[in-house]
Amino acid sequence: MVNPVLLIVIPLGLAFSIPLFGFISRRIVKLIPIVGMLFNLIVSLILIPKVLNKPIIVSLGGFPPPFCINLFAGPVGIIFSFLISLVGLLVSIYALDYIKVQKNRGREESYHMLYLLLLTGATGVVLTGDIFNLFVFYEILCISSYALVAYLGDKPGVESASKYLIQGSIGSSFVLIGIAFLYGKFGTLNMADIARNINSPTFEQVFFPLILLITGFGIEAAIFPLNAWLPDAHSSAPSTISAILSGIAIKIGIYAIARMVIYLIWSIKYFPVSFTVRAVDSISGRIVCIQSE
Amino acid sequence: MVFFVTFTVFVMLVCAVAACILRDLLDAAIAAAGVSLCAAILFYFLQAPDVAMAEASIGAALVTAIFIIAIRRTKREE
Amino acid sequence: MIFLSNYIYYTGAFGLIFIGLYILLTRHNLIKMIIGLSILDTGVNLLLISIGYIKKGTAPIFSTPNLNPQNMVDPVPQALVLTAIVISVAVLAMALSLAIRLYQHYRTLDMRKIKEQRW
Amino acid sequence: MRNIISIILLIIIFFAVIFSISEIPFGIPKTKVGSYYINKGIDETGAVNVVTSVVLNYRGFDTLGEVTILFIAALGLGAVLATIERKTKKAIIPSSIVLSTGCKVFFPFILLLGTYIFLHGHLTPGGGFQGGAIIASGYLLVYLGCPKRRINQNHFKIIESLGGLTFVIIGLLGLIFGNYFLLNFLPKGIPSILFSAGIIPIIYIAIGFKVGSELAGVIDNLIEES
Repeated sequence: MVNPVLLIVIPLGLAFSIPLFGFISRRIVKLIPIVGMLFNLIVSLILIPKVLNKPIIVSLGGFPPPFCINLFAGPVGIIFSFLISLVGLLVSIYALDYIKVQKNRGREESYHMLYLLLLTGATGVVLTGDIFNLFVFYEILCISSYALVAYLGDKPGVESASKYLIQGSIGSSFVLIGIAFLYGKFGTLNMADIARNINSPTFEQVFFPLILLITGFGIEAAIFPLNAWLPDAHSSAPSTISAILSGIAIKIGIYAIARMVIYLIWSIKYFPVSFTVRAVDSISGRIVCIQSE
Repeated sequence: MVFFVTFTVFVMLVCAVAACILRDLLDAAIAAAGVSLCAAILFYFLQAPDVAMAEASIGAALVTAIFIIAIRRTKREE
Repeated sequence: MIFLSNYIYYTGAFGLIFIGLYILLTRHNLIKMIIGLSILDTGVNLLLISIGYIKKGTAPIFSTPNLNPQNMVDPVPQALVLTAIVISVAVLAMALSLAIRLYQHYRTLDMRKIKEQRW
Repeated sequence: MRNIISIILLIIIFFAVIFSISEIPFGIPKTKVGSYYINKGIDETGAVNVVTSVVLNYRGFDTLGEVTILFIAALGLGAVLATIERKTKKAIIPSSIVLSTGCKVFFPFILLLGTYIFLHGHLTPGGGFQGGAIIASGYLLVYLGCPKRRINQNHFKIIESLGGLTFVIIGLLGLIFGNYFLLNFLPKGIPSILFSAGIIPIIYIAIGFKVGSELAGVIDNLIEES
């Protein structure tokens, strides 16, 4: 029996143990992200045929689902985690030569740890079925990407990382306020439970929490009015991190928004409204981008 | 009871406004510590002793220390 | 009086949230913005805890045997706020280290003067 | 211009939150999850402090993520500050003998208080995070009072790694013994004595050491050569 929780826990344990491996040998440290991502790739491949029949719901801690955190491993989540581990594997193979041996031993270790933890946070966001747990993994993703953008320590890197940090933290606070409102209204944090309860209140009651959540995740997803951090951070980060940011981090933000919209809007039949808003938003973003170039 | 809570909230908001308008960063950091301390008292009145301890030890003590060290390594005026 | 007893905690929480957002949006000094961030986080925590409060409630700890479980306040927001406090201290430490590096590069913390890049 | 835009934005947010907070009355019990934890918490986890049972058992996965976030912050801070070119060392002004002796006298008591708080996390208010923060403030006292004393960073690193690994391994043991990650597989014992509540005290000890060493490492990194 392969448990989807291994997709999150094993890379986490490997990242925690990197300093211990570092005391043994410096060469092993480089290989640990590759090992973790290879493991995730294999587990996702094993899980894909299973979840296509029926989504796997894993409760953590051994309590019935609304009362504990559960993982919802549906087809979309597992395919996302497969893609994350594939991209992560390729980029970490590229990073073997790209990240040069530094004078200070701790820095190279910390690059590999932060990189592995970023991918773990991304995997957690796509797999979790609990709204606050999603926030926690989203913060793991965000904080490690702030640190990695500033990893080179040069002028543009530090500047863009500090702008990214300020905007991203405002977004995280908005997400937390939205979660507080949702908890106050529905008394539960489980996404499936919220979706079950949401038919009773009207659209206006969930509108503002939803706006807060979309704004908060939208900063990470860089949807049009909130993308001021993006060009700087991408150009000044190390190339591997730039690839990960555009390949994974932004998609995770969009995934989180889609999850919120589908759970909170779909169930009360206002999906066309939201869809129009998003379409107008993305088209206007494209136009502005073309003009600025 | 209600008056004491109201007074604490008032002091907390005054500290927050002071953190906004003071030009000296060290003063602003101390005012932010005052905000955290009043928030810890309010957490205690809201029957959350765990959170009150965490806010007092982390929010009021350690964060202020980190702020002061950082201000010492940079510039004090805004 | 009734207003005070009903809304004083919400007033404090939203006051902190708005003052924090105002500092973040209008000040240009990086350390001042980080102070605003810490005030914003405190406000959000206060909001979460006051959502879980029950009038004349007791803390959710069975310290003495004759406590009424019906009167206990909600433990879930307290657990969430413990997490949120630790997250906010992590973000603050990260931000202050970036501020120190920025000052060593540019000798200023004014974000208007630090404009090497296009945006 | 920027001020006007931000004030308009704040007013919009203000009305939004006033509208949505009017749906959530103050001081009225409204949650089903919370009452389940209060009614069943002692039987299912054995911890007298319901907040602790929620933090470590019902929502233990959040706590694992939270510990990871603090780990990331300590790491990232070290990585950002590490490349600073070493300047010529400033002469350290030694503190007076009263101050340094006082700090040395108080330091073990602060450590004792922190240890007490995280050992009794399942009985009284407190826990790993609060205890760890108190331990870190003890280190802060030593750094401020005795400027010549430094603690080897490698020790902090080892403690951080071992604390995190303990948490993960206990969770995996639950997966092995009972098919659930972070299952409370040890005997619960009698509530309200020290040796009760299964895995909760073990995890809190690991978290206490980890948080204490991480926050002390953050302070050490920041205060260095200031």
